[in-house]
Amino acid sequence: MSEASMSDTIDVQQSAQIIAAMAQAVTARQDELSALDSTVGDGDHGHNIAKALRQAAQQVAALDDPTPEAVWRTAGKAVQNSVGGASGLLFGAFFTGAGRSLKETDRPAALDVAEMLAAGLAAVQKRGKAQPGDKTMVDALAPAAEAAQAAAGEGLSAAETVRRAADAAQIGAESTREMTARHGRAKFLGERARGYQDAGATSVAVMLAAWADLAKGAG
Amino acid sequence: MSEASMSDTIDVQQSAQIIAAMAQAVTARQDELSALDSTVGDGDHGHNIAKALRQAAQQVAALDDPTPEAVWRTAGKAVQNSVGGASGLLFGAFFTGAGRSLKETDRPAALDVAEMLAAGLAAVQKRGKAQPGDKTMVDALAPAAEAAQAAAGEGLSAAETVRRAADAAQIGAESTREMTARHGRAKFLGERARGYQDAGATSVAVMLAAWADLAKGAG
Amino acid sequence: MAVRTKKLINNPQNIVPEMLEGFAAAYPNIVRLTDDGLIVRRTPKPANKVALVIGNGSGHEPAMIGWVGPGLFDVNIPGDIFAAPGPGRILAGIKAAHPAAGVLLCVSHHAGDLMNAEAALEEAEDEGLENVEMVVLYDDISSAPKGREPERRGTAGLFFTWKMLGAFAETGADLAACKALAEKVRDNTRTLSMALTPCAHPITGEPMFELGDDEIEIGMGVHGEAGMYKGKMMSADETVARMLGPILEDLPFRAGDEVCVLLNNSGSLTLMELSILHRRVAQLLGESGIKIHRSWLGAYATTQEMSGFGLSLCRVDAQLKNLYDAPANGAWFKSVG
Amino acid sequence: MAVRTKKLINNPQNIVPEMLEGFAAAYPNIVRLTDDGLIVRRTPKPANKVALVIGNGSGHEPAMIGWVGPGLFDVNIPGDIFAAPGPGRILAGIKAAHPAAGVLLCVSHHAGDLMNAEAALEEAEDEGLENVEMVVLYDDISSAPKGREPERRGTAGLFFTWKMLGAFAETGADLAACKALAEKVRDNTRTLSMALTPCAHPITGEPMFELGDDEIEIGMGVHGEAGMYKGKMMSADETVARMLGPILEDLPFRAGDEVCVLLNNSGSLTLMELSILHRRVAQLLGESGIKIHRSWLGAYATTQEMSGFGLSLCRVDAQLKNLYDAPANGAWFKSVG
Ligand SMILES: Nc1ncnc2c1ncn2[C@@H]1O[C@H](COP(=O)(O)OP(=O)(O)O)[C@@H](O)[C@H]1O
Ligand SMILES: Nc1ncnc2c1ncn2[C@@H]1O[C@H](COP(=O)(O)OP(=O)(O)O)[C@@H](O)[C@H]1O
Ligand SMILES: [Mg+2]
Ligand SMILES: [Mg+2]
Ligand SMILES: [Mg+2]
Ligand SMILES: [Mg+2]
Repeated sequence: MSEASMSDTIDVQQSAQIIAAMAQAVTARQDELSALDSTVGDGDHGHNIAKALRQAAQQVAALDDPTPEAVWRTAGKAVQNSVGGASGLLFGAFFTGAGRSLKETDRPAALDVAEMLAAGLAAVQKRGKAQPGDKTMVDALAPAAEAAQAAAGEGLSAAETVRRAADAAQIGAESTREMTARHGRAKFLGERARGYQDAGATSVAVMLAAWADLAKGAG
Repeated sequence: MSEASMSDTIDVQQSAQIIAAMAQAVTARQDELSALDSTVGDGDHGHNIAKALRQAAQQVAALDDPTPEAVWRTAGKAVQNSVGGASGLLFGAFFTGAGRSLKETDRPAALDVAEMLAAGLAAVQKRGKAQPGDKTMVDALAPAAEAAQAAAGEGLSAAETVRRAADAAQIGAESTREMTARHGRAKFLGERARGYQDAGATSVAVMLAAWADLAKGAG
Repeated sequence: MAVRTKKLINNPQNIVPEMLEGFAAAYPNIVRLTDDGLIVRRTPKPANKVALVIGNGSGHEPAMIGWVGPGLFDVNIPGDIFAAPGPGRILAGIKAAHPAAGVLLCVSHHAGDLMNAEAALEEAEDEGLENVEMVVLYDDISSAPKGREPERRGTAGLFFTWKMLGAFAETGADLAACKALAEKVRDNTRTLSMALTPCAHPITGEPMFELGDDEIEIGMGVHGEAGMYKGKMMSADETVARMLGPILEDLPFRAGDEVCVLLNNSGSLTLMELSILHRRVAQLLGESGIKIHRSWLGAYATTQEMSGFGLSLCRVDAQLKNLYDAPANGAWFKSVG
Repeated sequence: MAVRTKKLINNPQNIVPEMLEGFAAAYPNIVRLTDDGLIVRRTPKPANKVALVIGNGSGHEPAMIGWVGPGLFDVNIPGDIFAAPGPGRILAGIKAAHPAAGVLLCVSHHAGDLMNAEAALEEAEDEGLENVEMVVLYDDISSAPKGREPERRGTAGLFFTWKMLGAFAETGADLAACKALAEKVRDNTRTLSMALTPCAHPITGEPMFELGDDEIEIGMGVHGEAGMYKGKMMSADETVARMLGPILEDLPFRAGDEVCVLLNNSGSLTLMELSILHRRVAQLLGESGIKIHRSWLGAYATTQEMSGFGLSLCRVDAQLKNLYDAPANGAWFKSVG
């Protein structure tokens, strides 16, 4: 891993590595993620997200002459079209949104991280209309974006910023256990969904943790 | 029950009573008969035969101005058309055949019994082509007819003749356990049918036992 | 073991009459339920054409109540669950079809169906009914060896005779020709079936046979009658390979032949699975140089909710292809040109 | 609990492509499978008629691959199992239908289907594609209360829109008229569904939801989404009464109305049970003074081998009756005049 990369900007090589690491992490926890989805949803989330991210990692690896923006946007398209469904569209929107924010490349990497999460979150909410508290991936993404913003503002490194975001996502994902759902298949369960952690939010936490582990190793 | 009837001839009232008693007996053992049919057949024999005989008893009861022959033939038609299937046709043929043998009415009742069983058996074999040893109702009916012939020949009473026939049928039914099937659904099982007692043969034994019990009470 | 013991019925004793009533109420433009429980065409066939009649145990729907209509059968005589109708009812069915240019009684070869049909024909003769013929249909290669075809039982492959004979009778062919056509289709048809899970008998609620969680059975009859092979679950492709080989050998089907293919869902198999199976069938037939004229995938004759399928092939010539493609309009079997 | 964990597949990852290949090989006279995995009509509709396009998660066969053909859809975009196709694939489907007199994209209302369709339409606009409209379809009264109909999800009752809109587009009606017709059918349709047993997800092999041995659930979605009532098993007649009441109240359907009835088998229910259920539906509608134009009983949109059914009513006028009775020739949905 290039040491330089993580310290200044989100570059091409690093972007591809992040996506590959995310793919590996969700694949390793695929069955657990599906199991989370099985009580309140249709039990396929782990399968969906693992397949989508593997597809994304592949297509990213196949790009020739890419920019960081192109890497993340390619991942977004791959996720959207490989599995489809609500989660394919929304996780795809997250990557695409995050990629768009990389147009401006003269920022320190920590600010890039914060911007990527904010833009990704905005894209997810634009499509999915979910608010924090609705028991969706937004409950992991929104606190992650907020934590990243704060960390970058405090002048922390990119690696530290991602770590803070990942930790916030983990707490956010766990908080969904106490919520009832207002989106996705779980919404029809009403109160019966309480007690189960949201699968999509958990995936977000797994993905950001993989990024943080990678950044730590690199930074 | 009329005491006179059993001692001389198979009359109308008694014929109807025999059929009603048979219906009651198979209905009481319906589930057991279905269970016998379930390993080697489709598990419905108890239901079939109980429904058929109840139908027969009803239609016989509704006859006005019947002869003994008409009673048994009516029962045969009822059995054939109420449940159908292989067993409906064959048990129906038995009753119809038995009824036909009652055309000649100047015999002692014991001879009537022997003739009825012989004629019923012949009708079953004409339609079903089964031989003794083929693991069917014939394995109860054939020894029953033989025993009745012998008993009547020895000059035993009608009641004793039916009892001998019933006992032979019971032994015959049990002997099917060691056979492989050459007819009905069980034939496709080959050797796998061994160890299970044939449902139709068991019904024959149950029906003749009911007749014997009735005859004993009356005679 | 996955047996569905729950059934959406009322009194188990009333299954058949209630089913017939509900069915006839759904398709009054196609069928009529007579007072004696027969399903007949709403618009009878003209009297100069041969009428097709069939009786069968119920519980195999869409067969045969759903196969009455233009291009198909004229009269169906539904029996009790899995029990052929008795001779009196068959005779009533034959009479309901009369007067047409004769009646062809189709019999799916099972002991009960055949014995009751024979008894009915004797009664018809006693009553002086003329122009009534019977044809016995069979297709299941697992139920008797090659050379003893007439001992075989009738299973899903009768589909081809139903369809082609139905179209042929509409052309005005006479009784002898109709019977010959039915035999021609039968003699060119071969079927092998398999099951993954049993079904429950709708009256007793008990499973009709037993299969382990990782077991399948090949060569099943349509009432769970035992087959020729009980073994471990295989992939779709392996299952097809295992079943197609014996079918091809039996007729035999040869390179250059043209066939119609049927993959019949015996109850709760999915069209997804049938399609995946058909993929392999088409590949293997292609490799054998056998051309597919048409394939149909669906539930045409079921054994309640048993999961499994029958694979049937029918060798066709120009005549049979034409008849196969002709329109049909039963409540549950429709063909559009 | 009766979940069939055995499925006749090969590699679970290849279910959809293998299914499409096997399906297309079975019905080459009706459909064609494109290189990018779309099911399109073998003979395209003339360019002066509106093309109908629909995407959906797979696993619901015969929907929607079996609904492509004359009188029905022009293009189906099959997604992964239970997952709507992504925007890129939907856009490809829209383009495959072009150029016709416009494209109407039908969306069964589920979060995934709607979000992906919206994204696809934005991409279509970005690319300057013209004459592309979308109509969102829903029918399930259990998923949102009266007054909030647009929040309801799409279930088996979409059958009516598929059939009638398909016939309408063949008449040469323009895009706006087609969209209005789809909305008219939708706004006159109401559905309630129930399940007896779950199904297994074909990829994970796990049951999609849980139900006790003596339990049923009313108001299920088409992927096992929770319903409004979970309770003890009831007789067929009681089940119908419990479901029909809320449906009639919702529209409301009134004495003097004429309706089409659909009893959709969600997988492994039998036609025997559907017929018994229909008997009671017909009785109760008769008592309410509501006339049945036509009833269809069958598996038109499934959730794998889930056992249960959907009861759908569509209020019809002369126009809708005509469209309903028009011929159609999809691989798995055929209507003969
Ligand atoms: N409208 C929405 N906004 C945000 N996230 C959503 C929304 N709908 C669903 N999700 C997320 O998607 C996850 C389910 O994903 P998955 O199981 O892969 O898709 P599907 O529901 O199509 O089977 C949920 O756990 C939730 O986090
Ligand atoms: N050809 C035959 N000859 C004599 N008895 C037969 C024949 N075929 C079947 N049976 C009898 O019928 C019985 C099965 O009856 P049942 O279960 O009521 O009919 P089905 O086999 O139609 O379900 C068998 O146990 C056997 O005794
Ligand atoms: Mg899911
Ligand atoms: Mg039986
Ligand atoms: Mg039976
Ligand atoms: Mg899903």
